[in-house]
Amino acid sequence: AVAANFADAAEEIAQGFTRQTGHDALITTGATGKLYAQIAQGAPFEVLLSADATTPARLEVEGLVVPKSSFAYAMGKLTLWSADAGRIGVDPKLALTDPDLRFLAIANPDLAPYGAAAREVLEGFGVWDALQSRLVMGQNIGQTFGLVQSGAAELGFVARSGLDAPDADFGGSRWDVPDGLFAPLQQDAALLMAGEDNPAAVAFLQYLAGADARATILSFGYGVPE
Amino acid sequence: MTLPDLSPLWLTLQLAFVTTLVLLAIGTPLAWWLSQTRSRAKPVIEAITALPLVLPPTVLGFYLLIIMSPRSAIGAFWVDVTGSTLTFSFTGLVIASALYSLPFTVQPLQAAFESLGRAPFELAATLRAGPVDRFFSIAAPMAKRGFLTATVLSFAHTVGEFGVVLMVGGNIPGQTKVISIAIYEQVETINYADAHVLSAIMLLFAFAVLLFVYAINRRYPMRLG
Amino acid sequence: MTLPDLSPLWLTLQLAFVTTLVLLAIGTPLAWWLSQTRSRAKPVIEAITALPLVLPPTVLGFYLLIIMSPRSAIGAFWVDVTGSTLTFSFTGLVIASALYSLPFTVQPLQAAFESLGRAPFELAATLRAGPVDRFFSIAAPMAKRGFLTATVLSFAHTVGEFGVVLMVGGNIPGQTKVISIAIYEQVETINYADAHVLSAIMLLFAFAVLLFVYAINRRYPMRLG
Amino acid sequence: MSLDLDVSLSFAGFDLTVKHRFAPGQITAIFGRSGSGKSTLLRIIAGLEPRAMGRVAMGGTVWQAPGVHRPAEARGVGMVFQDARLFAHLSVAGNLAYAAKRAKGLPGPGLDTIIRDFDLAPLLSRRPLGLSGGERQRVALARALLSSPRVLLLDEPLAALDDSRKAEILPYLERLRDHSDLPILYVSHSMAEVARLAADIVVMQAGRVLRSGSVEDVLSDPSAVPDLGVRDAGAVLHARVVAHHSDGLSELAISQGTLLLPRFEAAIGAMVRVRIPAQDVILSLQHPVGISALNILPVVIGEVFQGDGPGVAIGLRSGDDRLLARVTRRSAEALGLTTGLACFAVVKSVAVAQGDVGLAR
Amino acid sequence: MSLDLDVSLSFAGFDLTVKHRFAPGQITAIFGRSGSGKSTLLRIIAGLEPRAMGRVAMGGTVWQAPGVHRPAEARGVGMVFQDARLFAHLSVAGNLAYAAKRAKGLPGPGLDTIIRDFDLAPLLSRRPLGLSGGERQRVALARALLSSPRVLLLDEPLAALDDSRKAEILPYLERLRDHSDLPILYVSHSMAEVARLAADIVVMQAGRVLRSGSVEDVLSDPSAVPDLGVRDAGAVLHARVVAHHSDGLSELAISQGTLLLPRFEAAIGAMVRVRIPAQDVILSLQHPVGISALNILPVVIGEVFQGDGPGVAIGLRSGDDRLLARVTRRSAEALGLTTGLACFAVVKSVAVAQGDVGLAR
Ligand SMILES: Nc1ncnc2c1ncn2[C@@H]1O[C@H](COP(=O)(O)OP(=O)(O)OP(=O)(O)O)[C@@H](O)[C@H]1O
Ligand SMILES: Nc1ncnc2c1ncn2[C@@H]1O[C@H](COP(=O)(O)OP(=O)(O)OP(=O)(O)O)[C@@H](O)[C@H]1O
Ligand SMILES: [Mg+2]
Ligand SMILES: [Mg+2]
Repeated sequence: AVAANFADAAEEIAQGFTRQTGHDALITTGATGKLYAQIAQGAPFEVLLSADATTPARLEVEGLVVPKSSFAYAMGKLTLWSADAGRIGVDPKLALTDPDLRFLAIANPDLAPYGAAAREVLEGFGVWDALQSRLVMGQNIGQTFGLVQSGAAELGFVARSGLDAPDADFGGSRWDVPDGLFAPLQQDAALLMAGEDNPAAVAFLQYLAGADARATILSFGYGVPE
Repeated sequence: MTLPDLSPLWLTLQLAFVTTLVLLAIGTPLAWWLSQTRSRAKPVIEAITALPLVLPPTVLGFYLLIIMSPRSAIGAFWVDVTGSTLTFSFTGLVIASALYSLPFTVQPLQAAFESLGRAPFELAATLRAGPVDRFFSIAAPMAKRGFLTATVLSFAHTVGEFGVVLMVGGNIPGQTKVISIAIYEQVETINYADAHVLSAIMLLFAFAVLLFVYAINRRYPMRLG
Repeated sequence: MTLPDLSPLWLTLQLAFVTTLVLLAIGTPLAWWLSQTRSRAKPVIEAITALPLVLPPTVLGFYLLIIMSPRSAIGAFWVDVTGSTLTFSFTGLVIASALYSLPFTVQPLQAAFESLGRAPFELAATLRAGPVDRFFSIAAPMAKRGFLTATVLSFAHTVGEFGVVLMVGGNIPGQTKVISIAIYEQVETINYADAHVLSAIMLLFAFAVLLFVYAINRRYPMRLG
Repeated sequence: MSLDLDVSLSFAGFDLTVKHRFAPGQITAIFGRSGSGKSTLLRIIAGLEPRAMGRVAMGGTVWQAPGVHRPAEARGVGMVFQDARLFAHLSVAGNLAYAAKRAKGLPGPGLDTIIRDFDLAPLLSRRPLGLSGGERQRVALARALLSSPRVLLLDEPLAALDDSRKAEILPYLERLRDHSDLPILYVSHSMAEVARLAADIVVMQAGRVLRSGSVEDVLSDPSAVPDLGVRDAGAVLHARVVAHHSDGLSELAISQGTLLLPRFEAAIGAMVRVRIPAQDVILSLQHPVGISALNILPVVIGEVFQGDGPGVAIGLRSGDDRLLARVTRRSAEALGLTTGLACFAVVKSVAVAQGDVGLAR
Repeated sequence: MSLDLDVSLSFAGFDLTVKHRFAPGQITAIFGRSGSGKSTLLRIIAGLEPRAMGRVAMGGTVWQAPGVHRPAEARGVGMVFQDARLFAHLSVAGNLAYAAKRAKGLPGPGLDTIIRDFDLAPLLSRRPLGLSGGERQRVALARALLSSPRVLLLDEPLAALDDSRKAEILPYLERLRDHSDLPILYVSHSMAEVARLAADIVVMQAGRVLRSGSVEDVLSDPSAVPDLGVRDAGAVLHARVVAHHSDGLSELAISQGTLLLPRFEAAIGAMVRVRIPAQDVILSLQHPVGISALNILPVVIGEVFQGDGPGVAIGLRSGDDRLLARVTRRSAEALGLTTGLACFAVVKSVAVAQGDVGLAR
């Protein structure tokens, strides 16, 4: 079970994993909250690649994750993006305070870590309150991307992985938010109880932490933990 | 336990109400035309009116977003005329919901109109009722049951639906955040208690409305003779 | 550009087909009963059959997930009897979809049955047709248009709907990953090209099926006399 | 098997209460003004009025009683509704097959026979929507007969038919009556049809039975004339067929004398019923000569019934037979027509229509 | 304004071609066998058969011509459909108001008048579903009259009514005919209604006009007897009301002699039309005496028409009037009835029913 934002990267990692170990990995994606509900109701998932660190922790408390199996596998990166070429200049703050700005898209901070991060950045700039009436929210970072890509929202905070994935070319203008402006978007992986006795599941987690997978993760626009 | 924020409920009711009205206003003439026409295009149009259903709501919403965004011709035109965008507005929500629920209005109405046969219309015509008059004095009242079905399905579907609305509306609290999105969020953020409360309110409310509608329909039933 | 994986399409068709069959099997007697009964409970039941619509699909799916999970009585019973879980299985999907689309079957059918009036049934009774016989020989063929509407709405809605299915089915490739989820996923993961292709295939296919259905209906129309 | 009825039913503003026994193997005419409850009566018998109270029994079988309500489909009534309902979703052939299929194994006429007798072959593939009024009625009647009924309930089944179509269908009903022991209830506004077909008559008014009895008795009762409507009065004679003449006349023996009537189909020796409309009987004190009327019967005047209008109904005896004549009051006074007077009844052959002669049982 | 028709229409297995002018202010009876195209003809005139070809013109206004098709609602036809269609979703009052509302400002009878004349007050709040067959017809006819029509198309409007109801409604139609210049087309199987009401008659067969002309001409033409059906033949006389006698008889002057008939409503001096059914006329070589028949007219035999059956149709002249008699061939031969013979026609007063006398224009 893979958080939606990581789906493409996970796909490629799974292929690498299969090439290397001969095991097949079946990937299911979904919003982390949904995956939580399903796992809590006994979904037959063996490995969880969450979009946050709290969900695996919570599952561990509830006894659904093999204790001590979770670890950070990727660090999300945030980018302020516009589909218009000239909109974001050297100073991103200008774009954010532009009076012509109608809508700024972020992911819902309550639902998605990327949203919370975007909020942090805006608060850091001191524009959070001023922008309230212009905020539109996607339920997840993928939808947020759609809001910006369609041009319905002129600006939006999206996952860098969406823009930088191999063979992606969305153009426009962008400002890659430096890591220090928001709490790290740590994405944790965990071995679920259903996968406890499956060597392939354990192997997948090992592969995920390995160098090949890390390279793939980097190529998709994520960071990797030190 | 405190009551969750209820403003999405009112917004939902407004949206469902306006959407249903818009749907009846658009769907009724369309259904009427379909029921009467001998045009060869009829099956094509019938098929098209059912199409919005087959796309997943968020995907339909995504395409509508593209069509209605200020960067498209339609969206730009709208901005020129009204000064505000179609996306992320109540108007945009209504358009999107109406498009998505259109089949629920058109299909039952068309079926109801077709079941009337020609006899009452011939009769009305001999009594000097022109086409518009015939529609309002004969077709509409005789197809009452079809209107009931169309209204209930369209209204309920608009209340529950959120994929399209989410995409086109942008989930702006007080403006485009409807109750279905609110409940969805509670579930996603694992606030199950609030989700239960909102769901219960919604179900009870909907049940009360529907019960009222059906009880009235039972009091004043209509049969064909 | 390569064609995206089409297995979700087949799964979707299977699901929609089975769900529609199940719905017709359940919805028809229910609609028939509602159309004939003079019971006081009628408006209550009518209101209840429309209720699944008002909950957002994911939320409905969430509750169904809870009800059907092996940790609930029903889900546990199912595991005992069949050895596999109801959740995250095709059977579970069918149950969930059917529940969600039930109003689209029941409402148009009930309206169609009610529009027939009593006369043909009285006539059939004097010709020795008992209640079951009357249903199959009179009600069903005369309500053909209602069946068409019910089938199209239920089928199309099942094809497009993904909220319930996503929740209950868990999006397992080849097992519960239907095309609506697949497209949804492509959009959410910013694979727009694939989403466009899948959407286009889906729309064309649905259009072809619907066109066929409506053209047949036009060839062999049925009017009440 | 006879059909026994003791029922009541109320609608707002209309109450029906009927107690009657309908005899088997006979046609009972139901006669009465519009809105008098004829159709409602048939619907009660068919089991289509769930709110009807009382008792309905067919032979030994109770169809309805307090606590008992045999559903319509288990009664086996062959009903022709007044509006000649057809199944709109079936062709004519489909409508007929609907009845035939559900009466399979039960006695009754075959599909082919009915189609031939009712001349339905050209209509078989047609949809009911395009049928003319009379065509609908023929199909509805044919279908009712195909359902192998235990009782026939016919609500003005021939009202939309012209005389020649009627003349084709009436013999069929006569044969049915004579070769089965079905009670047949026949609602009609046409006294000619009633007199030709029916043995008994029930006259209804405002939901009650105003008069009932054998057609002979009721129709030849001078005091019944106002109830039946002046035009419709007329006695019914039983006669034996003596000869069919080459000039197109048939000769009949009645209890005293003979009748010459336009030729009809019946074997020599067969008993037939002949209705002599009261208004077509002329009374003459002397035996008239040189007159075109062929039938001149010696009669004795029985009851003289003076109604409201200008007419007088006069009961006549001719041997064992009873006749009814209607003459003006002026004539009755001028000729001194009183009970006991012997005179002659003059009846034109052609005034007795083909439709007025029917096979007696 | 007259209604001119030159139309054709084909269904599978049925072709209709009719060319006729319907006179204003007159009732034209449409007569013909079931399936002969009567209802179809009315539907074409009403504008309800879009596939009909040809020309329909009402006075100067073209309703239909190649390239022209005035829709039904702009024609203003008052139609009573054969199945007496009512709007099921409206009460009886609603049905009447539907017509009245859309004819507001146009000339015509008021709602109250119609409700009174058709005795509809007790039905006003009722739904059509529970109405009896005759009640439906009354409502349908009343509604058609309320629509202020330019032409009335009545398809067996009184078929489900009993004689007394008919007697209430027929005078209404007569008044309408006499006080307006509507063409009225009246489909009926009842020759008594036809003769009473209609000035002209169109006899249809298999979609064609078999015969048409004035009722007097067609009905007194011996050769028309087979077309009309034997029972229905009978001439129509024009007569002047001379006196109403206290014994319930009305006296009429005809061109040669007088007629005594059951009393009817008409002013002294008024012209009336009297139908004398052919089968009710007896011919006598001598003036009969001591006979109950009051009307004995000296006549001269005109045409003698020998049909297929046992009857002979005989045209008679009595002064300027023509009569029609039907006698058996045997009588005709026995009495030597041939053209030119002078003899006496015997007509019973009571044989001429109330329904057979109507006001002439
Ligand atoms: N369902 C009903 N509700 C109320 N009144 C009814 C209902 N059915 C019949 N009636 C009334 O009962 C009376 C008898 O109706 P019924 O149809 O039996 O008359 P009928 O003798 O058949 O008349 P007709 O010769 O006109 O067909 C009528 O006045 C009619 O209006
Ligand atoms: N829509 C149609 N399609 C095919 N045939 C039709 C249609 N309408 C009428 N007909 C046929 O045309 C013929 C004339 O029908 P019409 O209804 O005019 O007869 P009618 O003279 O009114 O008979 P009736 O006295 O029985 O009412 C009938 O044989 C009928 O079956
Ligand atoms: Mg009746
Ligand atoms: Mg007709």
